[in-house]
Amino acid sequence: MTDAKAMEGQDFRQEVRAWLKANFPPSLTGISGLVFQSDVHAAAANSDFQLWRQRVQEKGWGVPTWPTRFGGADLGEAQVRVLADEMTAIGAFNPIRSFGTMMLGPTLLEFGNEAQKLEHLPPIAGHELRWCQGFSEPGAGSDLASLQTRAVDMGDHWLVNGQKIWTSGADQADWCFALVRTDTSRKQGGISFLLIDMKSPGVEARPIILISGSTHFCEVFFNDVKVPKDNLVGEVNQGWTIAKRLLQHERNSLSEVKAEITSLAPLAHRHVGTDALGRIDCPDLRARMVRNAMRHEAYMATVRRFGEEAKNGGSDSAVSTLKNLWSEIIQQRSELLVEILGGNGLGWAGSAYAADELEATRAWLHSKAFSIYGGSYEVQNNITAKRTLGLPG
Amino acid sequence: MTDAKAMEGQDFRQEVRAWLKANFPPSLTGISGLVFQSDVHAAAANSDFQLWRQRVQEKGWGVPTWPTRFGGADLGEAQVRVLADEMTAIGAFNPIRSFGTMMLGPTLLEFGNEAQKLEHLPPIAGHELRWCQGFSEPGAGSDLASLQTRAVDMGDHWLVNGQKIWTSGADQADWCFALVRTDTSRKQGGISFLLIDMKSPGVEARPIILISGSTHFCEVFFNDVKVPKDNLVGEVNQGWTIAKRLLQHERNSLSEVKAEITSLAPLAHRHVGTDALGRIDCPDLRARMVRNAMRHEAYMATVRRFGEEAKNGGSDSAVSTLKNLWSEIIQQRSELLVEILGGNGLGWAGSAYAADELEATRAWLHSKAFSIYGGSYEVQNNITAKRTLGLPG
Amino acid sequence: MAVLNDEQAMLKDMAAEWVRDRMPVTALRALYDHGGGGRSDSLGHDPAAWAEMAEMGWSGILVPQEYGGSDFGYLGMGLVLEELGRNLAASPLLSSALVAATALRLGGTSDQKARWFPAIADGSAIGTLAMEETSHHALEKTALAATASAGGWVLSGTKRAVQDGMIADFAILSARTSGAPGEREGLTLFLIETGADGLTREAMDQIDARRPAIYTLSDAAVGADAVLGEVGKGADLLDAIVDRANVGLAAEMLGNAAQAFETTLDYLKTRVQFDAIIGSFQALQHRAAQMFGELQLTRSAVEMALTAIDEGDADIPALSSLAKATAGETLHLISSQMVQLHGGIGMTHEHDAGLYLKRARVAEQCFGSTAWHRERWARLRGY
Amino acid sequence: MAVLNDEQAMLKDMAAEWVRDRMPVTALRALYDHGGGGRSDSLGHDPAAWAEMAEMGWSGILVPQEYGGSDFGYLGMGLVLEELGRNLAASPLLSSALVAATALRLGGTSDQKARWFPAIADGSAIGTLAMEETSHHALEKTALAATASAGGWVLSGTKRAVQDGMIADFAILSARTSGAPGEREGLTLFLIETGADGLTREAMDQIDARRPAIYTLSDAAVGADAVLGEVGKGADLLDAIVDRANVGLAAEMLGNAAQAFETTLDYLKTRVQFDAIIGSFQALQHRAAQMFGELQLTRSAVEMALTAIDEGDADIPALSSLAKATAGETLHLISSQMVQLHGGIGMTHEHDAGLYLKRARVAEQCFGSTAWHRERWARLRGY
Repeated sequence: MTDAKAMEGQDFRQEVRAWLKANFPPSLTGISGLVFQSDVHAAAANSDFQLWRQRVQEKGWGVPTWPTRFGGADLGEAQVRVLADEMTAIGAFNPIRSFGTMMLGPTLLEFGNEAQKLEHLPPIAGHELRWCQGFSEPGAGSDLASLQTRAVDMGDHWLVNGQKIWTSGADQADWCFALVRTDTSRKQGGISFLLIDMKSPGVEARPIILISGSTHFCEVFFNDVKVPKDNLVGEVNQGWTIAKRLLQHERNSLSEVKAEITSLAPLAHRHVGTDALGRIDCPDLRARMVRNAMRHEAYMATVRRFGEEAKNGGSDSAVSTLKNLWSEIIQQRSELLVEILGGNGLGWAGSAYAADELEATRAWLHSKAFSIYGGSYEVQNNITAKRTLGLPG
Repeated sequence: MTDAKAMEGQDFRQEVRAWLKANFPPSLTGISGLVFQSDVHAAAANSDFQLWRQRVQEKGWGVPTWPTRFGGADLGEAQVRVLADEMTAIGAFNPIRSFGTMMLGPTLLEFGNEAQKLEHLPPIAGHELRWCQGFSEPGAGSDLASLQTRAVDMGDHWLVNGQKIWTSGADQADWCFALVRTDTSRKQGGISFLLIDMKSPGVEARPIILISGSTHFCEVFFNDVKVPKDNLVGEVNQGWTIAKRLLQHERNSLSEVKAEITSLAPLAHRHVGTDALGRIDCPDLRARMVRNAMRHEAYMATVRRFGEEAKNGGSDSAVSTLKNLWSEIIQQRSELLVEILGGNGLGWAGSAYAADELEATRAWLHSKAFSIYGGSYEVQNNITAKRTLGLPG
Repeated sequence: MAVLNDEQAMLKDMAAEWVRDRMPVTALRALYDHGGGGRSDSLGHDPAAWAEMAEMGWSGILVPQEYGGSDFGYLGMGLVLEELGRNLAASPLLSSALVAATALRLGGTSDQKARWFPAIADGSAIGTLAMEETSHHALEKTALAATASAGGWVLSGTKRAVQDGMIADFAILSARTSGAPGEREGLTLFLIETGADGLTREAMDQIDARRPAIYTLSDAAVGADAVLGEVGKGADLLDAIVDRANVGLAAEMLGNAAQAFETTLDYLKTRVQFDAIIGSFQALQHRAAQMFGELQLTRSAVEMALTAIDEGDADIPALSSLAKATAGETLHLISSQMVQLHGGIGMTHEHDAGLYLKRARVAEQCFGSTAWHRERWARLRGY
Repeated sequence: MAVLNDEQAMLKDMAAEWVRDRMPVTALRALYDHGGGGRSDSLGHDPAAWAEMAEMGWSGILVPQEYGGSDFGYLGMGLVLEELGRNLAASPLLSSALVAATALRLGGTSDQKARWFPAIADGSAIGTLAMEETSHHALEKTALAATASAGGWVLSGTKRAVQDGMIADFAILSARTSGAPGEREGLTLFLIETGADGLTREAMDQIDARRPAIYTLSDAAVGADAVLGEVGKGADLLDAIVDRANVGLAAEMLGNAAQAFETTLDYLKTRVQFDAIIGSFQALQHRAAQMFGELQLTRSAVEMALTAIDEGDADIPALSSLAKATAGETLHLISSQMVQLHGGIGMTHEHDAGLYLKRARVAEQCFGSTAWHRERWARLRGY
């Protein structure tokens, strides 16, 4: 970086710092933005969050790299890093983060036409409309190329029939970006990328009850749904290419989760006890906790390292590797947490269990999805083997 | 079992017990027969062993199920069990056990003609001639069907050319049972089973130095070796069928190893120390030792269970599963033993290390072969998946 | 399978058939509410099914013949528990017919036996063990106080996670008659009826839809004849009971794991992705082979321990911990892989995988976790 | 890879090129005899290669510039060690230029620095650390006695596994000036020349063809100026030296593991069995993917620790143990799989796999085993 550029960076840092100081509501300090992202009611109920979101939106800093005409701030990568650093430093978070900003937005910027961008990007940047992702189908979990949902060209519109599954938040979403089959004679080459208004007649979203009790995921049924021709992104049958790019954004965002490591040791001392040498009083559990925690620490260093390398032009070819390390480490950690709680970690509800115990149990059950969604553990290993390591077949 | 049969069993048990008492040299008590089996010099040097072998040979009890005309004793399965039980009870062992008795013998009994049986079985039963197994080739480790050693029909003899590898004790063997290609147009269907005199002109055995320093395995070269037509076992191109049966015998004998479990705990207490609570003073090492020892105990129970079930007509379909459990548990144990010895477990030779330390190091290096020979870990898993579990492909 | 005699083989076949016909996994599902918790009105089992089990004589397998049982032995009981475990059948068989019956066998007075054995055998009474006070198995941490009184003892304190606690008619309860929490000395076992004055119970809504209970005792009085074994020396007796409880539970876990594996294997043989049956993918084949191997170790460890109990082997403590820990590790692996290999559908409450996963963790933890039993085995074996 | 500055990148490239050209694995093989042991006349390294390394300035990377070094930092040293590790290059770089230099940096007197730093930097003298007395790393077990005398100290006792001990010119040696074995208090570090009267050494024939030594001291006298740091307070200084030694060794192990992995990956891409390139088998693909993941964790842990040392981070002890334990586990896995995936040929002395396996276990054990460092990390992090 030249000195002049560094100076610019310094100036921008001062500006960000001052703005945050003036605008970030202190009541939100240290809260994870995910809380509001995944719970529309919590978001609506918190006036400080509403205020914070509005201020960030006006500044364009929820989607800082987007052009200003789409609701962004047209910042460069270096400035975005400064912004993120400064937010982290004071315990602030991006209140605009959503499926729309993380996945659809970048995709539309790359493949959408100007009209689509103007119609859809500003409401995403303003967090006014919620999007869901209609990719998976009952018969095609990790194998997207087999999808069956049909979109037939009816001249002035597409007629969509079929079923999606594992659609996050579909019951609360305004729009859906979906993969549909527009040519049955080809596999990957017969798929298109369509934007569907969830209020269209014939669309129905039914929540799925997961083993954790969560109803965040839905089945979505399309029965003779009419979709305007303009809602096709890119070319007909170009959907596979677009989806692959979009899934890259998804994988990036999944592996980017940078939660701080909270040591499980104090909890174990409390629940399991301490031996005469000051150790957690269950050697086998302790040994597994230690190994998991060491891997976790090395994993966090890996995320930081990849981040540094990416800033310096490194490749992101190891995203699948990172995701599998992450899911394995976090799933193990969730298991350990429940094991530390012992009998108290096995409750579903009710006064016999403390609230944080019940939360740990649900989180453990939910964690089983980490190695399934966003490309299963097995698919990620296939990708690492073939794409990163160059193994044949 | 009926009462009459049980009585017979009792009578036989008394006979065996009396004979062993009169004939087993007390100096050999508790010694593993493997010592003499794998070291021809040790066997020749021990006069008690020579005596014991001669006595067992005369009795036909080295190959107890074989017909008496081939040097056996024509015993039934129940009697063989009694014999084994009684030997174990007094720390005796079968001094005739060899590649010949365990693998070639049963194969010849099933596929050989009367002349072959009469020629080859008695010297095996008498432990007069040593056999080696010529199956693997440099380009076909676990993939026997790809073997290239050619045997061409020259009218009055076979002309053999090619190379074998991983041939145990070939440099000390008198004969070799080998798989040779007699038809190049078919794969499995073009292989025959041939008995080759190692003293034939054109045969050369070269020991391979393993990472453990062992020279037990050899490369064997066949250069225009003439083999009599009578030395073909079974039909031409039937070799694959015969070899599969023989490998079953090999797998059975590999998974039958019933070494007693010697706890590594006392050694760890000595080398690593003991903490204030009386535990091995290295929690992570201890946790891994405990898990390995528990698996070992469960494995030994599994070997006994399969033995019981086999006696009662159970199938041997899980031999591949057993072999992988065994190799994993024993390899881990070997690693743990070296780890317990610490810096003292890393010597190759010389006075800086104790003899038992050096032995542990060599045994650890040797153990790496357990998951390679007799069908690799990967091949055994394929067999379990397809044959035992019925998975497709 | 262990080599069974004719009667054992017949018992096993009968249990397998009954479980298949009468207790499919949907029977367990009836105990769950729509959202995945236990139904608010649930007893944690199906009384009608329990009555059938008693009718078939299973509740009397460990009751001596003079008290109306069959004294058929722990291996026999293990065979039934394994079959029940296959379909996650919820019943008080383990709590009452194994654990409570064992307590009476090992420590009951003749009066206690005469009163309760016949009722255990015919299923008319359900017994259980009230032992844990903290989140982890640790009998020495017992704080529940038993104070000597004129006519016997007065009990005060709390027990958690009493298995089948809401339906039990009586409990074998550990209490401290001397010493302080943390000491093995000073424990005493009592037989207390759950209807006793001063005993209140609260159901726990557990992930596996069973209904363990919290027992709160406030000056609950029992007679001097309520004691099992020797006053103040209850720890060894309790260990002996828990050893047998663990082997029975391990047999059930073996059944859980075996069925979870077979269900998953069936799925691998039918599910198509990437134009192939997923069971043809080598990575999944090898994982299946590995799980099959772990199942073999588990069956051996469980059957060895069951047999050791029937034979009065001195090594029962170590063999019990070996069985429980081995079953725990295997079930942990297989139940997790059952979810993983079923993919998204395995994550739904509608699918059985989650039910196996939830029951697995409860069983792993009950009567001492896998880690706890590894440590116990290690101490017993001198590590 | 960590983000390097231009000079670091240049150093790394230079090291990579030199190792590739000058130190192929066959260079190590020259230290072995035909049967797999160390050659009887071996020094455990190649003096000519060492001279070249010194010529390139690597031996002075941690020597302050005023003493003729480049003071280039631990990350720089780690880059070179990683490249050397790739081909199992045997040299005293770690022992002398990292460990002995670190001891002088952290505890040396100005006289000691003036005497030895220049010689370390130009390669004319080789230093090492003489610390272990038992089969396991345990500085508190030090029994070697240092008795105060008129002119200084008299040393008696034995040190085992002194790395590069046969070629070292001087050693940093831990001795007990007070207290009893088992105590951390009472240790003192001395700098002793290996030619000193009363010091005899014996080579150890180690599986990795290095030549560590046993040092026997019988009333070996050193001056009062031989002490590093404070008399009786040597434990903390020694820990600090060993922390840095472990990170350097972990960097070398990262190189071992990275190359073992790449060599194995190449084999998977070329070896044909069952009519297919074996690298097309999914079970092997997934194993390769997993090993690649472990390598990522290892690189991160190693580079984080190297950087922490350069930055004087207070967390160096935990980060050092994290690096060593992570590298140890990864190298253990990959070196074992290197043999396994090469099949029979990997079992032969003729193939490189066994050389990586043997070096791996020595490195895993040296300066504290993986298990030892896990425990240390656990204590430091409050487990």
